[in-house]
Amino acid sequence: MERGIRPLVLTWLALLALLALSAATAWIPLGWINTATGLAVAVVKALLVAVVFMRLRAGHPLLRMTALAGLATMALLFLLSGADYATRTEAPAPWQQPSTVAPRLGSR
Amino acid sequence: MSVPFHLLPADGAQSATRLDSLALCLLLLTGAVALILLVMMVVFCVRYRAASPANRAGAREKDLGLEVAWTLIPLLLFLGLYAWGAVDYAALYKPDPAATPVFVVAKQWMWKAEHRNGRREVGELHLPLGRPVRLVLTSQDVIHSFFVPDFRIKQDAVPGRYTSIGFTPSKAGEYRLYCAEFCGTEHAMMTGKIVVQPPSEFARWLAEGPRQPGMAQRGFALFRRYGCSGCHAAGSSVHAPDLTNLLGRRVHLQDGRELVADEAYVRDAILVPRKDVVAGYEAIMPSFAGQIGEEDLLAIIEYIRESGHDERAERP
Amino acid sequence: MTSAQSDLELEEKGEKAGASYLKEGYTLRSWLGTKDHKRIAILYAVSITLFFFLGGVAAALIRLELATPQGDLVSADTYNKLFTAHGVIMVWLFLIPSIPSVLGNFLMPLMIGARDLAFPRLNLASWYLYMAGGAIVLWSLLAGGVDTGWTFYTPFSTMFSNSHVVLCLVGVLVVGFSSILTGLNFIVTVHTMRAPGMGWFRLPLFVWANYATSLILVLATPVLAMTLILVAIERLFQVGIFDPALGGDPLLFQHLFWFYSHPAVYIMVLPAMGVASEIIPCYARRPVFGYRFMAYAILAIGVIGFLVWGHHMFVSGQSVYAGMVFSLLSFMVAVPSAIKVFNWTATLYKGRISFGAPMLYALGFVGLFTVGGLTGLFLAALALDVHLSDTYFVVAHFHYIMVGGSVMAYLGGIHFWWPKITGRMYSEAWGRVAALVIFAGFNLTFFPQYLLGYAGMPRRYHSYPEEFQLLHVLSSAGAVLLAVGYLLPLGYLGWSLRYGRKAPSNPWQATGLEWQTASPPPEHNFAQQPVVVREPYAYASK
Amino acid sequence: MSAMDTVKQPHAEQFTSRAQQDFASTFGMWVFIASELLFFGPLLFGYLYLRTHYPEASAAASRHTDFLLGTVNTAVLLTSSFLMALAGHAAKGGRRSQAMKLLLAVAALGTAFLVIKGFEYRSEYQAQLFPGVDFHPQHGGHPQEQAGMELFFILYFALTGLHALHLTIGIVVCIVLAFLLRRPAPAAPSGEAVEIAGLYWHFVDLVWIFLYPLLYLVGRAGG
Ligand code: HEA
Ligand code: HEA
Ligand code: HEC
Ligand code: CUA
Ligand SMILES: [Cu+2]
Repeated sequence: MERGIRPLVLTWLALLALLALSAATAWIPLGWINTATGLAVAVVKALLVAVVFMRLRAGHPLLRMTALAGLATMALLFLLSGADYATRTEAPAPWQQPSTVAPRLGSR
Repeated sequence: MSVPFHLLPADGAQSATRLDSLALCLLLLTGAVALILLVMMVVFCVRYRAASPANRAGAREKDLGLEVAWTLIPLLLFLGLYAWGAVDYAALYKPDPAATPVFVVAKQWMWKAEHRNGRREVGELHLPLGRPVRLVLTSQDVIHSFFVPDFRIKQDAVPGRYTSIGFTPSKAGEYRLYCAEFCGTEHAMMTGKIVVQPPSEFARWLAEGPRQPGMAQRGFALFRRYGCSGCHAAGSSVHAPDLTNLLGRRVHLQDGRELVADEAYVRDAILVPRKDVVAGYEAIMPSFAGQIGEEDLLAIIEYIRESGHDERAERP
Repeated sequence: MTSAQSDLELEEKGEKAGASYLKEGYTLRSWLGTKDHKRIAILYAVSITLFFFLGGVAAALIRLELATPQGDLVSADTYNKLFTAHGVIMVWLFLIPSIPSVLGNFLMPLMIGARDLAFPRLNLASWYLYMAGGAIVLWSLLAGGVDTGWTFYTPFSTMFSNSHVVLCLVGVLVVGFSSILTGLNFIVTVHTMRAPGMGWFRLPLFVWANYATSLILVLATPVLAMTLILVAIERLFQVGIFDPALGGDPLLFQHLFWFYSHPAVYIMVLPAMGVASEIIPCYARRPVFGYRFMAYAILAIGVIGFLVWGHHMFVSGQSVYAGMVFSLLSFMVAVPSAIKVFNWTATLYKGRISFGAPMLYALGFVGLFTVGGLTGLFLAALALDVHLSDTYFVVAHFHYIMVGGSVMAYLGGIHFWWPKITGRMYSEAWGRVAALVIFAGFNLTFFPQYLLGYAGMPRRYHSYPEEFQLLHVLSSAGAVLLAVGYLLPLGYLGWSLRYGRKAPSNPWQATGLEWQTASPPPEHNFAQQPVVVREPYAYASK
Repeated sequence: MSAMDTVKQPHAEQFTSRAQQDFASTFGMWVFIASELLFFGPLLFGYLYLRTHYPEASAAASRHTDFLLGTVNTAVLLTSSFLMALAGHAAKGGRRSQAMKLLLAVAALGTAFLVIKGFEYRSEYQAQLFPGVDFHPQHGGHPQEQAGMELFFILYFALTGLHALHLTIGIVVCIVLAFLLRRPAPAAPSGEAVEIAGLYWHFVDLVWIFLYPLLYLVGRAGG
């Protein structure tokens, strides 16, 4: 195997192994930990793809900063909107009876 | 005919005065800053106009000390303003146990209100002078906003949930009520009148008018009709908690949480019973979501509240 | 080197560099198919001017209706459609693309010494997207209009409005993609195509401002796009995550909408700050005071601007704690704005100030932005916003910044770079008169609205109680003056195109790279690759 | 970024060197990817809203998705990404015909993914899982739970649909690139172009990597 290809092949194998791992753990009843492991595995997989396939490790630092900027902005959306949901005492009113929602056909 | 004209809204509620002082303070501060800036700009523009022979020696391109100063000083002032605004804001939303709840339901394009004894009104709201009031708002269709400039309060009425805001009317009289969130064609016509009366007059007003069964009374009837009493009545064979005196009581939940039962909790208990299961009971209570209308729900809650206030209240 | 001397040299170089970009071709095709950033800027200039006057006509009708308390001129429905059209056109079709797409497009490559933007074809594509989006929005208006307000709040927009919401959304969406592509182009250009010697801290502040704006365009606009798609889905198929009747949450929409739309207000003001930072040093003959602080402040506004969107939701039923966080952050974002205002003022100190039309516009911008910004503090103070939210106080606040601030700065920029763009000098006297008329008309229109708002006049009202009439009449009168003020430049700038004096390459003795090439510049901007050896704003007040 | 003219290759006239152009293009693609990421933001935040407000309903709904096909598809996509990386590697090394074949293989895997996804959509439609069109899952609970399930499926279709749209674009890009690679040397796309297309492809893969646990694995273990 050519030297440049080795890391690519290894990454691919690792990705498939991680896929098997997350598919398998999903069937073990662990409560919220299921979602957490699923996401953790996804993060590892994503890092592998980004770092090896997308050459982030070898690439210019600017590229890493760009990727981070995207992630950071997303994190802001989740954090601050989440802060509202986490601290809101929502008093749900009864659901609207379907009859109060007049059927509309959208824009003509 | 003289054109009515006021520059400032009247002070119709206790919080209004506080709020005006915040506004005044901000006005003075920002006014002073704006004025200083304006004066400096004008002075510089005149003194250093191209034709002026003024001395320009020693002009600097930067001055770290100065710049840090005019970064930090506004920052500190801002923190103060922030704190003031935040404290007053929190006060509007802190539930006051002594406050009289008034239920307001908005719909395109009118305001409906219901008092605790069941007296209802449309497009008007009567309130007692000097008593803390807590509005509980919801909407049947789109978002509306309950706005009384003379009280300096505004709160959106959001469909699907309750929002609330508290205040204390401080002056008898009539005030304008507006809808402040755009809600469709007649948004501008969705106005109303707030009538603040001395408590005795208000009590008289409450008592007269179209007599409907009191809210709690109606709630009691509904409590039977929806079959709640089947499980929750004292003599029921189903193992379900006693609801007497529930509001304000500390409740222990199955998952270990502990909370104080308020309206929100009771609503949840009725609509999404599986969300907060009471410790020691099975989650067998069916959800009544989509079955109990929103006014009925308020009535049932009122009934549960009353049953606590008054032990003589009819017990199922 | 002294500027006079360099002028001469450069004049010659410019001649050698070839014909001006305006003479590249005269056919319609040579314009509509151009990849030259300067020509694309002209395309944008023409189209946004069109949209500005369209939005202005809607504003004129609004003011006319509000001259009397009764809703007598137009029906309530029409009124609602008018202010929606006004808001949508002014925000998405005029102000967001105004400075970045016109002046930014024209000047960014010139200012950093590049031959063009990094992706010229993409640049043209974004103009086409912009026009397509604009056309769709116009179509939705012609088909009968939209009555949701520019904010498209759910569930009104998804379930209750009977107007052409989806069409309008699609138009805004398409314009959004145009913004994203423009932003992407600017970011890549600034990072990769600076001339030798053009370090980050030698960039003109205008470039910094457009760079920060581009970050917002690229990172915030897609959120709006997806949100609008979700609204369209909900409206068309009656399924979705915003309507409580379907199990959704209307506040979710508000969060997502303002996640874009608050940063968007900085899209509208940052480039204006950039323009002011070019004009003021030039007319004060002084380097801009505290250059580095100014650059950092621009970035800070761009970044902190992402954290404050919840201040539009203080009375919406958002959690009280979230409200407090957003309020605190809103005050924080005012700090870098304060730095900018103070530094502009300090730039005047010990200058050698002359008052050409661009300078009048720039000073107007600083003053009106300050007033608008300071009243933003009233809105950010939680308890006060409970009273002021959704009243004319808010309307006055944002018009002070967007019209008094950004539009003033845009006009200032147009005057300042007019010689560079067109190769002609405009009439200085007329320019000054227009600036003063606009300033006066503007204040007369919008200052009364602060009073109206504090007195309790809600916004988006088609009719109102009589006690507000006096102030409304003042405001409407101001709008007439303002309209005259906006029509003036159309006249004398148009006139100068044909009869104006020929412009030298550097009529204001300014220091930016863009002044070192011919007016108007040749196709690829510079005869030879410029090398930067000076700090920015190397003015000496001699 | 200038004066790095190591390789004398033609470059577009706005640039001063090929290296500058290549870097600008790569960087441009990354900025685009960052922007694309935010495009998914509202949907993902909507998903968080769903999971926190309707935990059981979303688990119940997730159990209605096709675990097997979803997993197979993930493997298909991961493999396609691997081949894409190989293609970029080959193109950079100047092995153009190899790169061309790999690109076609990537496109084929992408198409396979879409076909499988199509089957999934069909059976979901038949199982009355399509929101808005008589949504009626089997073993759906009480009305409120049904509403939560419907929300889940809105997000499911929106997320996977958006992903499929991106994938389709990616497939077209691969095929076009493969064709262009057949042209003789100077006119053919550079290795960098293949790598840049690869960035896009990998991004589409990245999105799926997260969609897989979020949409297919929730609540598998019980409920
Ligand atoms: C270009 C547009 C623009 C800009 C730059 C801003 C800037 C700011 N805005 Fe504004 N805003 C809008 C456009 C803009 N806004 C629009 C369009 C709306 C309404 C949307 C709608 O509902 O339709 C709105 C609404 C709006 C609201 C919601 C009102 C409501 O609906 O309830 C709030 C609340 O906090 C707010 C606050 C602020 C603040 C704190 C700033 C700050 O960034 C301002 C900072 C600047 C300064 C503060 C001035 C300079 C500083 C000094 C001179 C310092 C010295 C001062 C002291 C020491 C006191 N804005
Ligand atoms: C860049 C943004 C921008 C700009 C430039 C303007 C410009 C103007 N706006 Fe606008 N405005 C908004 C953005 C903007 N606005 C937004 C976002 C809203 C909120 C919408 C919503 O609630 O959804 C709003 C809402 C809004 C309202 C509140 C409506 C309501 O809540 O009921 C009003 C009312 O006075 C108003 C007035 C004006 C006026 C008088 C101008 C003037 O500056 C315009 C001057 C220009 C002209 C007048 C055109 C030129 C002249 C002619 C074409 C000749 C004919 C004219 C006459 C005969 C008078 N605007
Ligand atoms: C099938 C029997 C049943 C019916 C019918 C029923 N409930 Fe319940 N309810 C229960 C049980 C069991 C619990 C305790 C477990 C839980 O919290 O879910 C409960 C809990 C509650 C609580 C929370 C009590 C606490 O102490 O915190 C409230 C409030 C309540 N029910 C109100 C109602 C109302 C109002 C109705 C009628 C509209 C109703 N219930 C109908 C069985 C029932
Ligand atoms: Cu109700 Cu506006
Ligand atoms: Cu804002």
